[in-house]
Amino acid sequence: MNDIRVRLSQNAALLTAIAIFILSYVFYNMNHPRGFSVAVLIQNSNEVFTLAMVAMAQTVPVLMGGLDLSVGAIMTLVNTIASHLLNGSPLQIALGMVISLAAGAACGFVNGCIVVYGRIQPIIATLATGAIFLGLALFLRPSPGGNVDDDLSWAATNDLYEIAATYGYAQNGEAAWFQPISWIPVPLVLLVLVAVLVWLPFARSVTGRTVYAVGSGEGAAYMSGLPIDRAKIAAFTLGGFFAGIGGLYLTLQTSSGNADIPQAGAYTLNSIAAVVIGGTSLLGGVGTAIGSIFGALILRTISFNFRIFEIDPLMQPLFEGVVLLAAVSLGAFRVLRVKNTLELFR
Amino acid sequence: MSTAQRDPIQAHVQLTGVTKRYGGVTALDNVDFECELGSVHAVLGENGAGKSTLIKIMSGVVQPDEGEIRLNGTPVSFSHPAAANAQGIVCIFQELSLLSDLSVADNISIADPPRRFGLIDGKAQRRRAEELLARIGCEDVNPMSRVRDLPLSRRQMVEIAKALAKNPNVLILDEATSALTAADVETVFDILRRLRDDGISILTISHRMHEIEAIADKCSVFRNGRHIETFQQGARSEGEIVQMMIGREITAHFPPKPPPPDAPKPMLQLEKYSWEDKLKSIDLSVGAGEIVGLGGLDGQGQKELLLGLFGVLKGTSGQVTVQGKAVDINSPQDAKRAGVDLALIPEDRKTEGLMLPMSIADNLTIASLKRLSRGIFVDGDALTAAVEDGIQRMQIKVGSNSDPVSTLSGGNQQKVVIAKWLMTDPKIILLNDPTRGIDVGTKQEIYRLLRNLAETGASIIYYSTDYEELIGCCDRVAVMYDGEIVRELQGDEINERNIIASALKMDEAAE
Amino acid sequence: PNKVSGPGFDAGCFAPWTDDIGYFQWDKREGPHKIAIVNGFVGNTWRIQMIQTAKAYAAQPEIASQIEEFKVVSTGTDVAAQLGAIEDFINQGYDAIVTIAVSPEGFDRVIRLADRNDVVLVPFDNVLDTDKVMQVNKDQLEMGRMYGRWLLEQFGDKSEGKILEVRGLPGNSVDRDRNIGFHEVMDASGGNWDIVEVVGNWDDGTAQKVTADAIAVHSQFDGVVVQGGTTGAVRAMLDAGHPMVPLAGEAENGFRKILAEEADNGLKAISIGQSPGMVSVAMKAALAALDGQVMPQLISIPIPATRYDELEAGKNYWPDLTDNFFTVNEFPACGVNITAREIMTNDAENLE
Amino acid sequence: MTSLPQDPASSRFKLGEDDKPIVMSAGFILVILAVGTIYTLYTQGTATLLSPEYLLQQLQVGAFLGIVAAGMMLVILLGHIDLSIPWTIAAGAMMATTVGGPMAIPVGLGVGLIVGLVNGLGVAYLRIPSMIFTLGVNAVMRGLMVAHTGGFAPQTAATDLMQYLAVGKILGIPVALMVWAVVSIAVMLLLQRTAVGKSIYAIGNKEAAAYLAGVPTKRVIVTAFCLCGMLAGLSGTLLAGYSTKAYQGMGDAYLLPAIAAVVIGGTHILGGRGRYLGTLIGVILIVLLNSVLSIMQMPESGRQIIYGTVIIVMLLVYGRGRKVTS
Ligand SMILES: Nc1ncnc2c1ncn2[C@@H]1O[C@H](COP(=O)(O)OP(=O)(O)OP(=O)(O)O)[C@@H](O)[C@H]1O
Ligand SMILES: Nc1ncnc2c1ncn2[C@@H]1O[C@H](COP(=O)(O)OP(=O)(O)OP(=O)(O)O)[C@@H](O)[C@H]1O
Ligand SMILES: [Mg+2]
Ligand SMILES: [Mg+2]
Repeated sequence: MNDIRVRLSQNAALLTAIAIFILSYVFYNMNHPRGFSVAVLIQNSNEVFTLAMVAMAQTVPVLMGGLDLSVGAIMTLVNTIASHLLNGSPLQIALGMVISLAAGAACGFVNGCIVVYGRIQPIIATLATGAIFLGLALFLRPSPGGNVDDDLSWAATNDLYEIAATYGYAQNGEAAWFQPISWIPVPLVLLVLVAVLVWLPFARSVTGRTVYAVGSGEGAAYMSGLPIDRAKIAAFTLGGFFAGIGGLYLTLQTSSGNADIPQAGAYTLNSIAAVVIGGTSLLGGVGTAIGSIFGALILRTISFNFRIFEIDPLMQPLFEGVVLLAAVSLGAFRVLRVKNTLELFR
Repeated sequence: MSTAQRDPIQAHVQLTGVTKRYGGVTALDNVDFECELGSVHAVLGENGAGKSTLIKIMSGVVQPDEGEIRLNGTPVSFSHPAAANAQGIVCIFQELSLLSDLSVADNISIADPPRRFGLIDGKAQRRRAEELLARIGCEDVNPMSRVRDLPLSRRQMVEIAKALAKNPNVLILDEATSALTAADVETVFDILRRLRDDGISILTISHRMHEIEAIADKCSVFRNGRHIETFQQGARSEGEIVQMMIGREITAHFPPKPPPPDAPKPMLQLEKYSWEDKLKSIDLSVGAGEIVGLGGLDGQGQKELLLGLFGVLKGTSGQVTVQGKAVDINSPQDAKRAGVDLALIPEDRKTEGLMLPMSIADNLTIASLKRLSRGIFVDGDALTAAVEDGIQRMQIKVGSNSDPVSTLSGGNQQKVVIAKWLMTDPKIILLNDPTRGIDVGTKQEIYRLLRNLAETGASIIYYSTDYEELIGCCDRVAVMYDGEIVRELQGDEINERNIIASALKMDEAAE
Repeated sequence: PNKVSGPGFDAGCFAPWTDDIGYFQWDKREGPHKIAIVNGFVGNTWRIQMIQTAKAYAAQPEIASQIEEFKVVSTGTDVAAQLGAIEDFINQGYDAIVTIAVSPEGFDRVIRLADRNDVVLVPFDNVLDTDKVMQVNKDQLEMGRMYGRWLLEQFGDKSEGKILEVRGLPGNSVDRDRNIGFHEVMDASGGNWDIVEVVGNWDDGTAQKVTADAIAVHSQFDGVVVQGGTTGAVRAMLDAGHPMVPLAGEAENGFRKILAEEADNGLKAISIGQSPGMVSVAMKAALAALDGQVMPQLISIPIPATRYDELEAGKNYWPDLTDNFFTVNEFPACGVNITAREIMTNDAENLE
Repeated sequence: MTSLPQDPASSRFKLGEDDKPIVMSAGFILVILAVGTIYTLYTQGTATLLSPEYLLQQLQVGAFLGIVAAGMMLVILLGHIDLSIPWTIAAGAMMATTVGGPMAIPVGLGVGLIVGLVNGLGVAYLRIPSMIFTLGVNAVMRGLMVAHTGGFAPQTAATDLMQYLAVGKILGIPVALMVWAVVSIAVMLLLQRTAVGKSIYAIGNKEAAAYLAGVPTKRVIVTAFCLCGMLAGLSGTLLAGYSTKAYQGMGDAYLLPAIAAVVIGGTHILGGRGRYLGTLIGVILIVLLNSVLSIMQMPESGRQIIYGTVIIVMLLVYGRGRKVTS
C-alpha cells in the first residue's frame, strides 16, 4: 500500500497529464457533430502521430539533461529521404523504410558523437546539427514533391481494416476474428507498438537507466561506473530514431517530402512543450516518453477544440498562446507547495 | 616504514612511486602505499594532503602521472571506476555518488542490476535492496522511494548498502561517516568489522579521531602529498599523530571556554517557533557572546531550525526577536540586512556554499557586494582589500585569488565559505555542521575563530554531528528530538552521556 | 465531383487556366452551406488581410444568405495539423473547405476523403501540384515572365547587363515558379544577362539587407526584380544612392508610395500583385460548385499589374495608409468589390 | 601560503580563463573576409569587402542583432534563455509605430520591458523553465500582434527619429552603430562593475549558493529578463526605423543568430561564464558570414550546412567542456 502511494506521488505529473488529456478529449468529442466515431478517431490519430514521435524523440535527450533542437530537422530530413525511396516493389519500399529509419538514427548518432566526443552542450550542438540536417533536406528536396506508394500511404493513415483490405490479409479484412479490432486506426497501433516494443524495453535496459542516471547527476553516474558515453550516444540515437519514425510517417501521410524550415522549427518547439506538459523535467532524470505522448496529445487536442468552437479567427493565435502558456505553467503549482526554498534550486 | 615491512603475500593493493599533479599542484608525491587483506587501514592527513587523490587513483577515478598499482602482485591500471569495481575495489567517495532521481533500489544495484531477458528485473532488484538495507539496519528506508526524498544521513547509509552490493574485496570509505550520527556510525562499524573478519581489506579516511581509534587496525599519515608513516593503531599517541599530520605540535584541542556571563544580553530569542511538522514550538534564547550548540540525532529539525531562521523556509510561525526587536525574516537577504545581521554556513559547501567554477575572490565577496559598492558600481580597491583580508583572516591556502574555488581542497573551500560571511560582520552566526570533512588542524582554527567571534560579542548557533565538538566548543547545548528542544545542557552538564541520553529522549538516564 | 467538359460557369470570373483544362461538376445541393477556411500560417499582413477579406465577404448580404456556418482556422506551418483540420471539417459535415496549402504536396488523402464525402475542397494562393481538385490562383510562372518582359521592355535595345533578383522563401513553389518564369523570358531574349540571385524571404527587412549587401558588392545593377519585400529592397537602393533603374516588384502599398515619388527619378517599375482578396474568388467558386455549376479545375485569376505611370492615389495606392498591406484586393469581374482600404480600416480609422 | 597581491585588474575583471573564443572568432572573421574578398576579386575584380563603406554598412546592420544579442547574453549567463525575442522585437516595433510621435521610442522600449518583466516573473517566481515559459510568451505576443493588426488597423510608419537612429550617419559613422556601442558599454559595465552583474554570474553558476549568500536572486533574474526584453524592444524600434515601418514577423530572423552569436563568443550556454567582448565579436562574425554567403549566392541548403558547421567547428576548437569525472 505504501508502495502505491510512493508510486502515485512519483508519477503525479504523468497522471495529471493523462487526466487533462482525457477530459479535454472527451469534451472535444462531445461537442463534435460526429464525436466518438471511428472517422474522428482516425483523423485525430493521424494528426497526432508525428508530433507524438517527435515528442518521444525529444524526451530521451531531455531525460539526460540535454535538449535536442534538431528533432524537427531530423524529422524533416527523413521526410525528404523517404519521399525518394517509398515506391517500387514491396521489397524496395521496405528497404526504403529501413534506410529512412536508419538515417534518422544516424543523425541522432552524429548528435551523440558531437556531444560526447566534441564535449559540446547538447542544446547548442543540436542547434548547429539541426541547421546542417535542414541544409541536407533542402538539398534533397529543393522544392516539395516526391513519389510515394499510394496504397501504402492510404493504408498507413486509416484503420486496420484498410490495411487488411489493401494487402489482402484476414480475408481482405472480413474475417470474423478481425472484426473486433478492424476499426483501430493504424497510427494508434504504431504508437502503442513503438511505446511497448522500443521505449519500455529501453527504459528498463542498463543503457536506459544510465540515461536517467546521467540526467540525475552526471558526476555521480560516472562515479557509479555507468557507461555514460554509450548512454549519451544511445539516447541521441534513439531520439533520432523516433524522429525518423515521425518523418517516415509524415511522408506516408503527405505522400511527399518537403524541406520546410518553419515546420521543422515548429515541431521542435512543440516537442519541448509536449515533453514538459507530459511531466518530464527539463533538468533531466525524471519523466518518461509515455508522458510526452500525452503531452503531444494534449497540445493537439487544444487545437482540435478550435475547430469546434466559434472564435474570431484573428483572436485564435492569442487564445492558442494563452492556452499554451497556461499548459506549460502547470508545473508552477509545485512552487506554491514547496516550503523549503532550497528545494526550488535544481 | 611502509616500504620496510613489505609482505608480498599480505599486501593486497600496493602502490609504488605514485605521483599525481594537477597543474602546478602536486597532489601526491612519489607515494608508496599498501593495504592488506583482513584489516582496517585508516588514512589520516590535513585537508589537501592528498587522501582523496590517493583513493581516486586506487579506484580508477583519476590516473597517476607516475608510479604503479599492483593488485595481488599483478600490475593493474584502471581507466575508470567500473574497471576498479570489476577487480573488487569499491569506493564510497567523499562526495556522494548517489543518483538522487532514481529509487533507492535502483541506486543500490546501479552498477550491475539483476536482469531477466536482458532487461532489468525490478522485483529481484527490490529484494536485493531490502536485504542489504536490513543488513545495515535501515529497514525504515523504502527501496522504492527516491533518494532525493531521503535525509543526508540515510543517503549515506544507502551509499554504504550500494558499496556492499558490489561484494568488494577492497572497500574504501572517504569520509563516509561524516554525516552519520553516532548510532549509525556504530552500525556501520559493526559491518566493517564483520567484513574485515571475512578477509576484506578496508581503507578509511576520517577526520574524527575517536572513530579511527574505534575501528582502525593500521594508520597511515599523509602530509603535503607525501606518505609520512604507517603504524599499528595505538602505536602512536593522538598528539604524535596530529603532529605528524600537520608537522607541528598542537596544544589544546579546544580553546578554553570563558566563564558563563551572569546575564548575557539576549541577542536572538525564539518563542513558539514552528514550521510544518519539523519544528514544534521551539523556545530558545542566545545571548551575545554565547555559543549554543544544537545536539541530537541527525534529522531532528536542527537543520530546519537554522534554515528557518535564515529565511529559507516558508510558513514558519512564532516570534523571532533579534537584538530586542521582533523581526520577520523571509529570505537570506532579509537575514543579512543591517539590524538582523545573520550569517549561515550551509551544510553542503559544493552546492550551497560556493560557486565552484568562479574565482576565489568572487566567492569571497558575493555576500558583501552591496557594502563594497559605491553607487551602482563595485569599488575595485575595496573589493581587493576585502579579499586579501578574508584570505588572511582564515589562513586560506590559495595560489591566486583569481583561481576557481574548485581548485582548493575541501577544507580550504570551507574556509572560503566562512570567510565570505565574516566579511559581512555578522552578529549572529548559524553553522550547519561546518567541520564536515575538515582536518584537525583546520578544525581547531575554526574552533578558535568561533570563540574569538563570540568574545567580540557575536552569538553563534552551532549544529554538529560530532558530540566532541559540542562538548568542547559550546557554552550551552540544546538537544533536539523530533522537532522539539528536549533539553538544554549547561556548564558541566555538557558531556557525552547527557547528550546521547537526551538525544534518545532517555530523560531518566540523564545526569 | 464528375469530370465534365466545358465551358464553365461565369467564365468572366472563373477563367480556366488554359484551354485544355478539365472541368468539374458537383451535384447541386440546397443551401445554406457550411463553409470553412483552413489557413496555415498567420502572422503577416497578407494573411491577416486575407482573413479580414474572407470575413467581410462572408458578411455581404448576398453571400451571407448562402452560408449557414462559416469558420476560419489557422493551423500554423504544420502540414499534419492542416491536413487534420481539413479532415476534421469533412468529418463535421462541412460542404466546402477553402484552404491555403502549407505545402504543394501531401493532400492526396484529404482529396480522397473530400471526394468520398462530396465536399468541395478549394485550395488557393499556394496551390497543390495536382489536377484532382478545383483550385484558384494566379499564374506564378506568368508572373515571373511578366517581370522579365517588363525589364526587357524597359531595357529597350540593351542586350546585356546585371540584374538583381530578390527571391522569396526557399523551397516554396511560388518562389520556384516565379523564378522559372523570369529566367525563361530572360534566357529567351538572347541577351547576355548576369542575374544575381539573393534570398529575401518575401520580407521587407531581409530584402532590404540582402539588397544592401548586393549593392555594396556589385555597386550597380541595370535592373531589379523583387518577389516580395519590395519596399525594403527599394529603400536599400535609396539608402545606397543606387540609381533608379527598371524594376519589377510586388503590390505593397509602401512600394507604390515610393514608386509614385521616385518614378520621375527613373524608377520605371511595374507592381504586380498576389492579392489577398483572392480568397473571395475561392469562396465564390466554392459556392458556385455547391450550386451545381460546371467549374474549371484550375481557375486563373487575372494578374493585376500597375505601371509606374498608372499610379493614382486613392485608387490603386493610398498615401494615407500604412505600407504593409497589399493594394490589390478587388476583382470586379467576380463582383468582389471590397477594396483594400475598406478591409484595412474597417475597425478603426487610423490614417496618417 | 596566502595569496600575494594580485594585479587588481585581472582579479577584478577575470571571469574565467578563456580569451580563446574571442581570439578564435576574430581570426575566423578574417577568414570570412578573406574568402569573400577572393570571391569578389575573382568575380568583380574589386575588393569591396575591405572597403570601410562595406564594413560600416555591415556594422550598421549588425547593430540590430548586436543589441538583441547583448540582452540575450545576460539571460544566457543566468543559465536561462529567452525564446520570446522574435515577437518582442515585432511587438516593440509595432507598438512604437502605432503610437508614433515623440513617445514612439519609449513605447517600443516599454513594450519590450513589459514582456521581459512577464518572462522574468514567470521564470523567477513561478520557476517555470525559461525555455518553455518564454516560448509560451512568444506565442501570446504573436497572438496579441495578430489581433492588434487585424482589429485596429494600426499605423506602421516609423517616426523620423527612429529612422535617424537606424540609418542616420554622423561623420560617416552610422548612428545605429553608436547606439550599439552605448548599449555595449552599458552591458559591459553592468557585467563587470556592478553587484547585479556579479550576481548574474553567481546565479548562473549556482543559484542555491547565490541565494544563500543573500543575493536577491529573484530580482536579479527579473532584471536580466527585463533588460533583455527592453533591448529586444530597442532593436525592434531601430529595425522599424531601418525599414521605415513595422511589420509582423520582423523579429523572426533574430532569435537563433542571437543565441549563436552569444555562444560563438564563448559564453557558456548553461550560464555562469562568458565575456561581453566575445558576444560582440560573435555578432560581427555571424553578420559577416551571412553577408558573404549572400554575396556568394550560396543556395539555402549550403548556407544552412555552412552555418551549422561553423558553430560546431568553432565550439570544437575552443569550447570543449571539461570532461566530467567527479
Ligand atoms: N582538480 C584539481 N585541480 C587542482 N588541484 C587539485 C585538484 N584536486 C586536488 N587538488 C589539490 O591537490 C591537493 C590534494 O587534494 P586532496 O583532495 O587529495 O586532499 P585531501 O587530503 O582529500 O583533503 P580534504 O581532507 O580537504 O579532502 C590539494 O592541495 C588540492 O588543492
Ligand atoms: N581527471 C581529471 N581531469 C580533469 N579534472 C578533474 C579530474 N579529476 C578531478 N578533476 C576536477 O578537479 C576538481 C576537484 O576535484 P576533487 O574532488 O578531487 O578535489 P579535492 O581537492 O579532492 O576536493 P575535496 O577535498 O573537497 O574532495 C573537480 O572540479 C573535478 O572536476
Ligand atoms: Mg578528502
Ligand atoms: Mg579532497
